[in-house]
Amino acid sequence: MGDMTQKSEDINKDLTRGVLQTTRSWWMCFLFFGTVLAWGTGCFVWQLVHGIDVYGMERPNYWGAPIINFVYWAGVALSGTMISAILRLLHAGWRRSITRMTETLTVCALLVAGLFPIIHLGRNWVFFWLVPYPNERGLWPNYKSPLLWDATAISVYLVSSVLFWYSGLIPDFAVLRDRTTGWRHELYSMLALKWKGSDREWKRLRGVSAILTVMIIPVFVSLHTIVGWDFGMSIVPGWHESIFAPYFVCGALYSGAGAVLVIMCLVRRAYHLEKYILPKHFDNVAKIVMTIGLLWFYFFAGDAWSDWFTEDPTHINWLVYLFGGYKWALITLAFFGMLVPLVTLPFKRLRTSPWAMLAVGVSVNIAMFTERIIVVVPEASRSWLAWGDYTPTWVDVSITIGAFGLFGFLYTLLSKFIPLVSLWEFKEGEVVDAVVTVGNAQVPVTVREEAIG
Amino acid sequence: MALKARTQEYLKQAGKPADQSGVAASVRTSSDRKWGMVIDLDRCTGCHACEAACSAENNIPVVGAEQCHKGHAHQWIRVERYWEGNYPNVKARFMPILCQQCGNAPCEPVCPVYATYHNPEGLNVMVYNRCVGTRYCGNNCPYEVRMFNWTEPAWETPLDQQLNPDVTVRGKGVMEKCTFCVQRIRRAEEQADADGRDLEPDEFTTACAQACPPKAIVFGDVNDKRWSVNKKREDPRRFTLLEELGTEPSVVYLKALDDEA
Amino acid sequence: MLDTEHFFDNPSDIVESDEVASSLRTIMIRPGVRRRGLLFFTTLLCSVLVIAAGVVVWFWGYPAQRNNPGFWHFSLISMLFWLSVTQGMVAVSAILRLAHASWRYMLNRVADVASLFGFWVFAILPFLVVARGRIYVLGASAHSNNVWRTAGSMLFDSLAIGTAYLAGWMLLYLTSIPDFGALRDKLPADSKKQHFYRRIALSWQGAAKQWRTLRLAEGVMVFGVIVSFVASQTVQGWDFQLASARDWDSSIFAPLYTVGSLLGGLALTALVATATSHAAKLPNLVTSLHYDNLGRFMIGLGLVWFYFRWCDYLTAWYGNIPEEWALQNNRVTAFPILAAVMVIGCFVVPVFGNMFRAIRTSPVGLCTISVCVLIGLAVQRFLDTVPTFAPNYPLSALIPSAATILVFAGLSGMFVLTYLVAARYFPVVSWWGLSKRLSRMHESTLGNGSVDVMLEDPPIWET
Amino acid sequence: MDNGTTVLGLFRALDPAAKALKTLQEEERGWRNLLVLSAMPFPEGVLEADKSKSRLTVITVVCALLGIVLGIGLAAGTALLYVIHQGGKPVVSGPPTAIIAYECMMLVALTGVFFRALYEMRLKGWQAKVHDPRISEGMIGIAVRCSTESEAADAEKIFRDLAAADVTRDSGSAQ
Repeated sequence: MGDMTQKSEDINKDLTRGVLQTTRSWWMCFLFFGTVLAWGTGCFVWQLVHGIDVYGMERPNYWGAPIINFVYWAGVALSGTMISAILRLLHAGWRRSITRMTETLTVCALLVAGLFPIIHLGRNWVFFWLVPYPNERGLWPNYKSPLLWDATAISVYLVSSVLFWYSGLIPDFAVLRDRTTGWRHELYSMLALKWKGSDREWKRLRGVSAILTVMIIPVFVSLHTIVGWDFGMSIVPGWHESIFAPYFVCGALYSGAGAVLVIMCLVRRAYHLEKYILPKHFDNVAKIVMTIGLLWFYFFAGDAWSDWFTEDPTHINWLVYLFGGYKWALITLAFFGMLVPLVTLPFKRLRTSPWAMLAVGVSVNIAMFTERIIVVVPEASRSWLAWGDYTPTWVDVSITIGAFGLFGFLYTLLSKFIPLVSLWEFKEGEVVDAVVTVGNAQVPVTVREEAIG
Repeated sequence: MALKARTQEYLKQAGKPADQSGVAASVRTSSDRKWGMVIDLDRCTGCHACEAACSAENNIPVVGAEQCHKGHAHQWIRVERYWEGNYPNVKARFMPILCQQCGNAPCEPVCPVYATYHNPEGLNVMVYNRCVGTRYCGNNCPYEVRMFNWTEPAWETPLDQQLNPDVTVRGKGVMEKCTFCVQRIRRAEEQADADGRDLEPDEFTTACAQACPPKAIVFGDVNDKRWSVNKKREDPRRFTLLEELGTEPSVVYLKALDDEA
Repeated sequence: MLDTEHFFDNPSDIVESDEVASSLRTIMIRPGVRRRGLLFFTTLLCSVLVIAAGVVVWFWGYPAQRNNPGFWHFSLISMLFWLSVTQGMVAVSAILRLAHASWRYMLNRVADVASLFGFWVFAILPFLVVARGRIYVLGASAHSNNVWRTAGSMLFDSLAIGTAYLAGWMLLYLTSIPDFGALRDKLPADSKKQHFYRRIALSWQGAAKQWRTLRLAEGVMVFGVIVSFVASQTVQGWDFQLASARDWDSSIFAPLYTVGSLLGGLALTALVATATSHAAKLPNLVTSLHYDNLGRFMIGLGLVWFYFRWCDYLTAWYGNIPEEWALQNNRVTAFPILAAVMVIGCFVVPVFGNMFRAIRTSPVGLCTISVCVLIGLAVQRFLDTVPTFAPNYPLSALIPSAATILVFAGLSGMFVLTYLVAARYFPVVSWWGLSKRLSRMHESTLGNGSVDVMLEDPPIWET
Repeated sequence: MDNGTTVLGLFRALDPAAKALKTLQEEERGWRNLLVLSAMPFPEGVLEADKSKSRLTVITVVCALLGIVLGIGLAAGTALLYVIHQGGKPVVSGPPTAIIAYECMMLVALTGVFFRALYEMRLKGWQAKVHDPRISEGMIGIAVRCSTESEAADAEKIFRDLAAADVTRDSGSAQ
């Protein structure tokens, strides 16, 4: 069976190389994202000073770029938990090498998403009134409002995804603690909470990650249902649909899976993890993207089709506007969100090539961003008694770019402190999987994981 | 802590019977009054006098052409103009639309900080300094009568003398809407309390009703039959705006009669 | 680390092992129609029920109940309920195939046979669909478009339901060709049965090329079944949604009905699998592992069903638009007991009942949960149509009468009859599926513990 | 404080380590609570030395109920503290309270289970002091606490003849 220690020796060396050596290209990437972030914050301060009218919003549609970004980033934040939680529940062995990088994607995207409810407020400096702290005036936030459900859901999901991420990180911090000296050693030994790797610790870790897996799935589904109910609860004709909650969850999973493809390809190229992220992983994630894409299209068509078929006078206005004024948004959505994935994903050769999957991931995310525009803007601009329009201004665009900058900044920063492929899960994979020659074929063999919980 | 005491008192009386004569008007918790309005579209000539009066009375900022083009105009009451028929015999219809003070308002439960609520007198009250500016109430109002302060309102020097002291001047990032001139209601009630009498019918009216040349807008207490507004509400031409949404508006419109009908 | 030698090293004695062989034996020796015994009694009861229902409908219902919409409404609802549950079973077995569930082999054949119920549906549904316009004439007058828009949906309806059943039949036939081949070889040379099986086994010799094409065909058919199932349930959902009330088109009905029938299919699969393992006297056909996994699947589906139902209710509650809230209120306050039965049956029992391992893994526990789920789903069908018309229908027309209950019993008899007849021709467990499973997984010791090691089979359509 | 000596045997491969653990467990010498150290988790029962019961599921249920109470307090309680009437909805309305109760249930349950697991993971006494950086490199360590010298010698002999890569002895007293 070969020497186990030799194999885990070079696993440790490969996977902690990203943490211990900072290359020049890392600095370039870090500073680039830093400048983009600075530009975005500058625009936010300009909006603070000048007031909300720097955005393109107007009377009937009061929500614009900040809400669109909030829904998009909360969608991307769903990917990590989906990959690590759902695939662990389905005992998919191949998830081991990509769980850590997708969970970090979740945490960073969630921090970005958490900022937008503050950016979107008219008076941003009193955002803390949404927090239920006891105050002298005896005033509490109004828990009948979907925006308050949003604030609770975001904080619950942030706490649970950080716990889920950190519980997987403790053993890796222990390995880093043993391999580093100086201030890194102090940092990691503090983070590793005196982890020894004894079998009691492993059993408790498996117990807690089992329970977290089972409980985090309803949390991330409820996060995006409540984001969907922000729109579903209003009586604006296009938004008042009962399908908005599952439709938003599917849209989030779709853009999340696309973001996973992008991150897998970039991280694999940046940290030379060719031995750890195999074409097989791209193949499986691409299949998930295709299934969820079809499911999302089912919900999207169901929603639009039911408005069109019943020819309900109030609902028909926003559809006419969608096919008229917002025709270009619909065309980009159709091209990037439906055509590109459905053309490239069925072919195995394309599915296993990382750069093709990067292209598909980017196109899916472009489509889902436009889909959020289609969901937020046309309905509100065709309200009952007043019609309006929404043209994004330069502040809208720079806030969006600033958000990508902040995400990139956080991700590069975090990848300097944590190994992007979880060491112990990969080693566990080595123990459990093997290849056996049956007849004259090499067939992979795996241990059937006992059921969770 | 005075505010704390008043709120306790406010809470204590939640269950008290209607007779509130001793308590100062603004602290009254339950009141038998319900303010309503009737707008007779047959009389309305679309002269926009009500908009001018409302802006003057309620310190509504004049935002200028460039902001109006961006759709950021401020009009607590707007006269909508609809065209009927085609060219040779075309007819213009005018309809002043203001906050309907809905009994079952869709804009109230969605505000996350209780900045808008329904007071016992049937008014949809907007608490300006509590508003955080999420603008969900603006989205959810089917009549689109809620106006948002996109920028800091500015009055050049001579104009700021004209501001009405009874009404707060809203800052940037706060939602505002027609309040049925609540400052006039309070002033009339306090005057009546000071004189030790009850409010007489038609003692006061809102700025728009006062300024309307053909007296198309009539405002009054719907529960007190002596007010003239109740006589007009029984008119067979009555209808309410967007009735199928179930918002129970307290503004009643009277249909315009065509000449040949 | 893993001792991975002995895979496939004794295929012959796997095939001879008792479970596999016994499933074939019941077909081969096919006992004559014995007068006594449980099987004979159920066949008799079901055929009596079916005939009685037929007599009631044709000779009393058609002439006498022509203008009583309640009677026809009820028969249509019970037909739609059985239709959605049988299609749900086929879809559940297709999903298990797609997800390579290691415990699926026992249940696949049992669930696929449900698609044969389609023969009864093709016989009865056209009459009810045509009469639909007249059944809901009262409904139509109140709202400008009645429940089943005669123009649009009827075409989509029959098309979608038909393809769903066709896909089910094809998958069933494809996966049972190797079984027919085995039966053809095992039966005495030229007996009548042997001719029959030789003809339908289509020259199957088990050649490698044949296995590969079968795998590819099975993969394609699995997709076909799932897609056509979703289409069929969506169209049934849209029937209710597109025109149930003038202004309220709750767009959640399509996914709600898809998940509802999956849940029903799962429950019925559990019931039928237990019944077959008792009837065929194969105690280890359905082990506690199957019940455990079925229970977990049911928890998931129960949660999703409640999630969709909650979305529908919450959107109507928060919107507070009179038209929509009247419909929801009508559903919940006008029929409080039925609404409670529906929610308890479809959500509380499957989700909280299955959470306890003791209940989940015991056949009795899972079967009671499945019965509650089926009752909940039947009530949901009723609750989604009746309140829409309660205002302009005399409530007496919508309360089930003795005749309508007989019609429902007749339909259930048809379902049981399909299984009794099919069991004489299709082996209860797919012979080749079972031997495939036994050869791909075995116990092996690792360190001090023992784990079972299994070959990772590639995606289903990869030859 | 018990001043026994800890004998730590490091193995490169899994099978000798498993054999050593089995022999140690079967010998009813005075060894107290063995310890298996590894850089990766093994499937159920492969290298099992710890028999303590885990109460994670009980804690999850208790915290979930606490969370529901917190949620109801947050949504319904705060509304009752300062009663403000809003259009069409009762002051304490069902569905929003249910949603907030669900969210708080998840929050308190998840955090409760995480900290309970950290609490249950801690190693007390001599087990906390056993540490060898080579374990992180993939070696499997089996540590045993012997009170007398002869037990320590026997343990060393067992490790030696199972081709342990290294056997270290640490006689520090456990605090």
